[in-house]
Amino acid sequence: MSKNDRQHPLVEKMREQLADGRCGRREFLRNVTLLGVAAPAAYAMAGSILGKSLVPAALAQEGAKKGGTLRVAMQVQKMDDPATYSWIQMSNQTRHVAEYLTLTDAENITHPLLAESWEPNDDLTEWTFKLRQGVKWHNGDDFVADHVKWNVERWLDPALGSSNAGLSTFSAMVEDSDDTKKMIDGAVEVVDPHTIVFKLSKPVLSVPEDLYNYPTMILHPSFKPPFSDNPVGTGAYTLAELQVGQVCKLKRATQTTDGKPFTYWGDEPYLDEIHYYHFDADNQLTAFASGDVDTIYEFSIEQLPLAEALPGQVLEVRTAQTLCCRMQVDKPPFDDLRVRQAIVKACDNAAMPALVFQGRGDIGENHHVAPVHPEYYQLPKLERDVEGAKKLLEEAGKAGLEVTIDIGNTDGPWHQAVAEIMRDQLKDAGIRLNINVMPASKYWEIWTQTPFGGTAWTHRPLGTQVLSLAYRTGGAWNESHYDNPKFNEALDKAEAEVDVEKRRELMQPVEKILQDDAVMVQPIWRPVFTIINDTVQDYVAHPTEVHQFNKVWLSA
Amino acid sequence: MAILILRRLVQMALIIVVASFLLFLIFDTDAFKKKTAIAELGGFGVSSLSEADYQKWLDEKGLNVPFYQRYGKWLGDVATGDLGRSYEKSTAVGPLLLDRLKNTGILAFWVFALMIPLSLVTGVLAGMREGSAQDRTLSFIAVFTTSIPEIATAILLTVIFALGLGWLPAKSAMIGGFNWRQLVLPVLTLVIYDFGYVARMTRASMAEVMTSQYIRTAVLKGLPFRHVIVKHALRNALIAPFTIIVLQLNWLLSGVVVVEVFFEYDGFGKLLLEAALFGDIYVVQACTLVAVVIAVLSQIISDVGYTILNPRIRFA
Amino acid sequence: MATTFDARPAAPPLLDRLSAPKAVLILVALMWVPLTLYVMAGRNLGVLQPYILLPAIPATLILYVLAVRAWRESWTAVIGATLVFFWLLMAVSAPYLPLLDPNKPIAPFVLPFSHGKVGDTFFWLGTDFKGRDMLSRTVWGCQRVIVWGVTATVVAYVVGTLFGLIAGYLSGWWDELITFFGNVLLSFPVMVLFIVVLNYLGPSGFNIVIAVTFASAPAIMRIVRGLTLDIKSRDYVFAAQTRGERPFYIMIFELLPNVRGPIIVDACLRLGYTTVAITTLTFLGLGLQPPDPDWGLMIKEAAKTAMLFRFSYMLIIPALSVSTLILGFNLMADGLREISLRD
Amino acid sequence: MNEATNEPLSAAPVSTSVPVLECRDLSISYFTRAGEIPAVVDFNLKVHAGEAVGIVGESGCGKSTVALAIMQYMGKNGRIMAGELKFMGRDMRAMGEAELQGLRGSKIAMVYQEPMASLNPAMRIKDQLMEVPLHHEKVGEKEAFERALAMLADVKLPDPRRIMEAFPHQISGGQQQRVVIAMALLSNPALLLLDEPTTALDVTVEAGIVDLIREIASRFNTGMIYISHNLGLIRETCDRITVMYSGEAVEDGTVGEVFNAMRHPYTQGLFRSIPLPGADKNARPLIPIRGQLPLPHQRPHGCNFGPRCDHFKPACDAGPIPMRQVPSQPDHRSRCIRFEQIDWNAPPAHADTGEPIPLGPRVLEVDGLKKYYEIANRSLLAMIRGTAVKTVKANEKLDFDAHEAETVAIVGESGCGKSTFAKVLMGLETATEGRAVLGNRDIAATPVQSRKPQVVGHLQMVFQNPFDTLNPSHTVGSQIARVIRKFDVEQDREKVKDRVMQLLDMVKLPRDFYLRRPRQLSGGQKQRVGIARAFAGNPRVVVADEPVSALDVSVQAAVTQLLMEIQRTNRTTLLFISHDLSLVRYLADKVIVMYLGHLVEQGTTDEVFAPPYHPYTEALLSAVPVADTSVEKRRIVLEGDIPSAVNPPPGCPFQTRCQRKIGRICETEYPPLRTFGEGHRILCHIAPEELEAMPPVFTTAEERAAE
Repeated sequence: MSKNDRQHPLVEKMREQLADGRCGRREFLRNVTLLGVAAPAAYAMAGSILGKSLVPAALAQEGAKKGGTLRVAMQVQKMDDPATYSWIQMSNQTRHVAEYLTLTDAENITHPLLAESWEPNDDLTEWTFKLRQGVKWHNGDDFVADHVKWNVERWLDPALGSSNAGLSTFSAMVEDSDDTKKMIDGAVEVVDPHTIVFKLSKPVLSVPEDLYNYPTMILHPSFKPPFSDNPVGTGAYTLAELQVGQVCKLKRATQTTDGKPFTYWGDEPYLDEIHYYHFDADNQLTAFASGDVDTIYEFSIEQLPLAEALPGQVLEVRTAQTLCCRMQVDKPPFDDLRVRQAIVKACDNAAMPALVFQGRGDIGENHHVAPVHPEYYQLPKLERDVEGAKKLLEEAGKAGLEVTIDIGNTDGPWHQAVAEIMRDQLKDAGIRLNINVMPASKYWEIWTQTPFGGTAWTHRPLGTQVLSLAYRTGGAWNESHYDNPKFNEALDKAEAEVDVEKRRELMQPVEKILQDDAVMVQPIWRPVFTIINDTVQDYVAHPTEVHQFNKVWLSA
Repeated sequence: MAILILRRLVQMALIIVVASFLLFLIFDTDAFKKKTAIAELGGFGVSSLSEADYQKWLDEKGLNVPFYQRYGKWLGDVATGDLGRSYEKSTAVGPLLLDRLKNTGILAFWVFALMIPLSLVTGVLAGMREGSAQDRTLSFIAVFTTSIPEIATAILLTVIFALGLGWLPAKSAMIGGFNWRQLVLPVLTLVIYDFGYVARMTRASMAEVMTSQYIRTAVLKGLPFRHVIVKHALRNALIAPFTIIVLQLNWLLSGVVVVEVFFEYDGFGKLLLEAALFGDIYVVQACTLVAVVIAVLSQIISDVGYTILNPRIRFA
Repeated sequence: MATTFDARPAAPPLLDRLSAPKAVLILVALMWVPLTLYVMAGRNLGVLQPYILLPAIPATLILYVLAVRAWRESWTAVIGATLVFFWLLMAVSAPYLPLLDPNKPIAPFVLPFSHGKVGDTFFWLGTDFKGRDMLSRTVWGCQRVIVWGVTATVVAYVVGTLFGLIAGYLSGWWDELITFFGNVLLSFPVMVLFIVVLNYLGPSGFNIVIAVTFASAPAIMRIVRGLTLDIKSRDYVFAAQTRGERPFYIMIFELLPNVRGPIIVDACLRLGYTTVAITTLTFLGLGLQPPDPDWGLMIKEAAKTAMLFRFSYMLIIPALSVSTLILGFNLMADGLREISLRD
Repeated sequence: MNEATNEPLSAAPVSTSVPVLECRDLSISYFTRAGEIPAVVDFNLKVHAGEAVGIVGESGCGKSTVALAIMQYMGKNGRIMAGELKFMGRDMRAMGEAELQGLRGSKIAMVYQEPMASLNPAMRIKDQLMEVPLHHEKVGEKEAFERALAMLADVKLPDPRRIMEAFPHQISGGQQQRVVIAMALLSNPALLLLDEPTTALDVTVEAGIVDLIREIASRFNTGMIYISHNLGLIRETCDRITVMYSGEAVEDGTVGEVFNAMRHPYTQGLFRSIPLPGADKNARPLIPIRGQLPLPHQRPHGCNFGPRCDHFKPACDAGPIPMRQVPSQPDHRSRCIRFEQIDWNAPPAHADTGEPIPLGPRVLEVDGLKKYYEIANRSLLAMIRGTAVKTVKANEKLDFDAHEAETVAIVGESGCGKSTFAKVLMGLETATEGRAVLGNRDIAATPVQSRKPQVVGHLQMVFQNPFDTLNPSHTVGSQIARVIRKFDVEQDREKVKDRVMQLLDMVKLPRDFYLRRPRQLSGGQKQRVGIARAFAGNPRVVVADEPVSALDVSVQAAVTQLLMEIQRTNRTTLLFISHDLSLVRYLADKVIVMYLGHLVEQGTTDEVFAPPYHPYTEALLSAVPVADTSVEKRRIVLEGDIPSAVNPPPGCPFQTRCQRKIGRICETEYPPLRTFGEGHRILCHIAPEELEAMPPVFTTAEERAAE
């Protein structure tokens, strides 16, 4: 694996930081792997520096047994085009059939997968990926660099509408020409069948992360949607049955589509089959309780007491998943900064976790960078300032303000609970908050339009990833219509910095600008929960709730 | 008789045409189509749902064709047995619906198998001696059970038998294949709710017959009470419940929705609700079609049955 | 021999005067209008909001006394009325009862009849998964069910009766047309109709009214049509016809008052059905929307958190509440029928 | 009640044998929410084998309760409180359910008022008949069948085999009643109870049933109890009679004794309030009994009839009145303490005999009026044959006229088209052909909506059913006021109210009825309001459709009298639709007889009631039960039932039942309308001479003496 003859210059620097204690173990691991050091090597590196063995849990498998079927309760959705997937659940159904170039694990460390290794140039604008050799498609073809190129070109085709195009990596591969975005010629260069180079128009740090974004599965060029009709991937499993809304069954791939023996390129997984059974979010835990399944996609915080009372092991993961009660900065009354600031000041984020998440989760700081992010810079704690809020309102001439927030409970009823607590808190500052609750599907119709709405944001491994998606001018999902050149500039700088220490420093202005502009009330970083029964072994819950079952096994 | 059935069938066809036309009209509104598009393209996909994308989606689904043409085509397809494709589940509606109907059919079979004898016996026993303690007790039980909404019955049964005593599974997803134990609670819920209604109707019918003059004639002929009940009263008293029981088929299509959703039983009702919430036009259309056909068929059965059971009409 | 017949002490004349149709109508209006306004207009009432329900409390109590008095011959009706009026009283007096805020999270998962882990609040019925007081939510929860249920039923009746009268009295093409459309609607299973209508219009109280009207009016139309066909051949209708009255006059003044009796019994039953429907729809996510407390909503929310015997109170309390209300309506209908049969 | 006050029954003459049934001091009560309601008090009755006892009385007098008590079938709230009930000397009250079961239907059988309702609609006739021998005599199926078949022949049912296989609704009302009678006779009972067995039937059908009952009595030696409100029927069927009033027997005796020398004021009142065939309205007006029957829990102290009695004296309400034997008539008893004092032959005190009033100009002229209906036949066969639409001829060519202040009676049985004619006249239907001229306007083809308010006001109607005639939801006053305003008699609020009050006075109702609702009124009172409403618009023609047929006899008289009085004063033309020929003879000036939509005879009352008759008129007259022992009538019993108007016979409409059918001509050709005298017309093939040679149906004692 560690065949790369040249180490990125930053790796050495990171080693120094780790040795000095300026950088934590996790950050070290994350950053050196980002820089192309293979994970085992990185662990070994860290172990040698810190003087103890740091073997990740995922690797410590003793007495693992082969065989069995893992039954999972999850919404079973259709599998049309992985590039346009909009639900993690869809990608989970596909994840063991088709694979990514990289793999980000539960600790936010990105490992090689179909890419054996990678290497950026010094200014992070050119990334060279060495692809794994000997990887076979389920139809018997060999996996080559041209396939990757085909995929990237496809993602960048505006006609496809893939959300991948909005990722930093890929948005740095397009140019505007005649009002349409077009891929820059030569942005993807196939050097040889197993080497591919991405040439970016600006420095991007998160290329390996972006390549594990859930719609970036590498498909065979023969692909035609729906995927479920012709499920050709490189994974250890193949799709045996799909009934949307009922069941999705994956079976170990042993044969190619034309009947020849198929061998998975990696270690042989333990499970014979993976079955996803359709259960609504509300019913997954009860399905688990009745013993119908071995594990579930997730359960909500309301169900925690129920889960704790059940036999089995509750798995909790800190994440960067959050609720963003964002205000559209170009719509009255939120076009007035003082109004936004008043609302933010009147809210008490610190009180939230106890009220809505039974004391779990991290307090949000209204800048959309989570403590689990490597580049998180700790700003001074937010203080609630009711008087200040009142004053601001008076200045703005908006005393007795009445605003309405749209809540879709897209991530569970706790959204509504948050809104209700906000209502109580805002009342103290003389602001009247009306809560307009609507079904999730309705909310997704209006989430980019509502002036004031509570939107759920999923976990992304790096803080900058969301910021550039949601707050940069013209960002694909800029729901707040936030438009601040200073912020864009600061963010660019941070994104160009590989050094985590330096980047953290660079994040300070980014966070500060966003926080001061009071674009959102972001009350909490929620944990995610799932549960496994006693037979499930080596199950690692992932912050983005993606399923990585290649190492999971079942005891009798 | 033949003309009656023929008239009914013509009426059914007309109703189906009108009903499906109305549904098409509703589903053809822009708001609805957009909603479906969004639901289908998924939550986060909305951001990229530009007008052009929407048009493309319409194109892809063939929804930009004027709706009367689509309606005509749909009618033609239905006539040839093609019910269209589900947007949400990307499969043909026909087999999907058939599978779910089979599941609901199993449920319905057991509901009827339990409910009919139970309610008829209760109703007859209560109506036989109107006003007696026996009548009052049975009547109260019947009112009581019909008064508890299915959702409440489902809850109580689940709490007692699944959560409390642990005898039965709480959910009926049947993911490990058919399991009769999972069928018990949904069937019980429906039976408990419906039995009271039919029993009350039977009781009313029985009570009315018992006060009729021909029963007096029979008693005053010196016939034993048993004989009066069995030979004179039942025949007349069961005509009305028969039609009511057949019409319960129609009711059941409504009743199963909440039960199937609560117990996660994959049947017709759950399919319908999911499809409606998703905006899965062809599934809703097909479900409605089936529902209307079942409703009208049960109407025909009940009419024909009534005619056969009631000599006053049969030999009119 | 028959002296016991009048042996009962004479009722106070006040109650007699209140039993007059006009007085009862006024009392019903006093109870109903504020409650409806309170639930439908809510905050828009402004300063009136805290006071508007005050006159409804005595009106409800008096109506209860009158109902018990009028129906004392039927135990069934009295029990039914007691249940219904209990919830009516809860609905009108909820703002004035010493209850905790039904929407305020205090301490989650507190079992009934116990104190929370923090503070010394005693929870009679415990708290739900968000830590909101179950007692308070149960009491407040009846407001919307009752108001929307009754409104929907009344609207359905107005529409159904109108069409029934027209179809039954005018016959001919009117009848054919109305009956056909009635049949079209009737051949949709109720829940299918609800789902389609509410899904199209979106979930809200007003749309429930529309959905219930679509679902119930055809059945009501049939009943009224049948009654009309029967009454139409009565001599007093002939008498009106032979003096050249217009069809509209005959429908409103000759027929309508006489179809009233059977309709009231049916209306009580249908109130029960509508309550079931609203609760069920809310449970399915098509009915009333959060955050305000509602029984169906409480069931819906608790259904995924209370699947443990220990927590089942969260499900059982709203389930029993709605059952008692519906039982009340059904018993009232039974009792009224019993009374009408005796006369 | 005090037993000692009763006369010992040993005084009874007749046989020394054990009576089939004996009721002694029987008291029956019902228990309701309002407490105990005594339905029958202190009732005595004896029936011997082969004897027919009639129980007569108005509705609510307890006669049906007695019947059901004898059957020991009182429902769960009825109970025999005291007294003895002996069947063949055995105490029935002491019998268990099983023993009763053995008696019912075998030793005691019953025939009911409504044959249709009394037969199980879902069972074939044979099954219902065969049950009786199968259960009581444990015979085999075959024998049971044979016996049922034989019995059907015995009750003169045509084609018994077909009837055996039929369901009840497939045979006519008269046939149904014969089946019920057959069922009762199957086990050769010792006692037969007949509870108003002919009330639901048409008069000509009734006559047949009455004949049958008489035959049974003589043939089977059965003891019979015949319950009826009709004195005429009792006279024709019974040997003895018990008159009941308000839960008590007030008089009993042989038919001759009671009919000729009644000794109770109520019995006398009853007789005076029914029209007798010989009487007309001007010579012998009906005398109603004043007041109303008291409700069971509102009975007066002492004599129940006291408040309504013309001979009431203070002693009458002192205490319970015993049954006492009439001197020298050992079998005749009366519950009146003053019967010795009363002069039973004195003419009625307030019998105002009126002058015949002169007729005015012609008001209504009906000329060739036809009304055809089209009915759709929805059977597949009819559709294939193209006979899907059938024409029903409800009225075929009616011709007559009516003058001011004249009473024209339209007579006929069910299905004769008299109600259709009324509807056409009122404008609820339009005529298919012909004219109906009111004043100088032809209204036959004008529906009521298109008529001018005055025309509508000039033509009003009194309806048959008192329970239907008023809208139960409105007050009496508002219903009358509506008419006044509608016909623009008055518009001013006060004046309208005054007019309503006047009308209430006119129909002899208290003014405080203004605010009453119909359910607080008795049947007779409702009919009075109906009359007031009809006369509110000062009509020129009033159509009265059987206005008194649903009322009790005593009330009938009052309402009839009232109607005529108002007609006289207002000089209104009255079209009186009725099936009751005695009533018609009593009040009509002109009579029109209809059969199956055809006008078969018309003429003045005297002309129609005397020969020459149309054969149908003759049969109708003969079918009238006569309560006058001095009158003798020729018995003519028609065969079969009235054909359906949908399927009328060819030729003469009456040919299927005609007792004087002359041959094939009747079946093929429509008969000519023959005219006798000035306006007496008869639709018949029979030669005029033969018709004129018919003997009269009724002959009084004097006439017989004169011969």
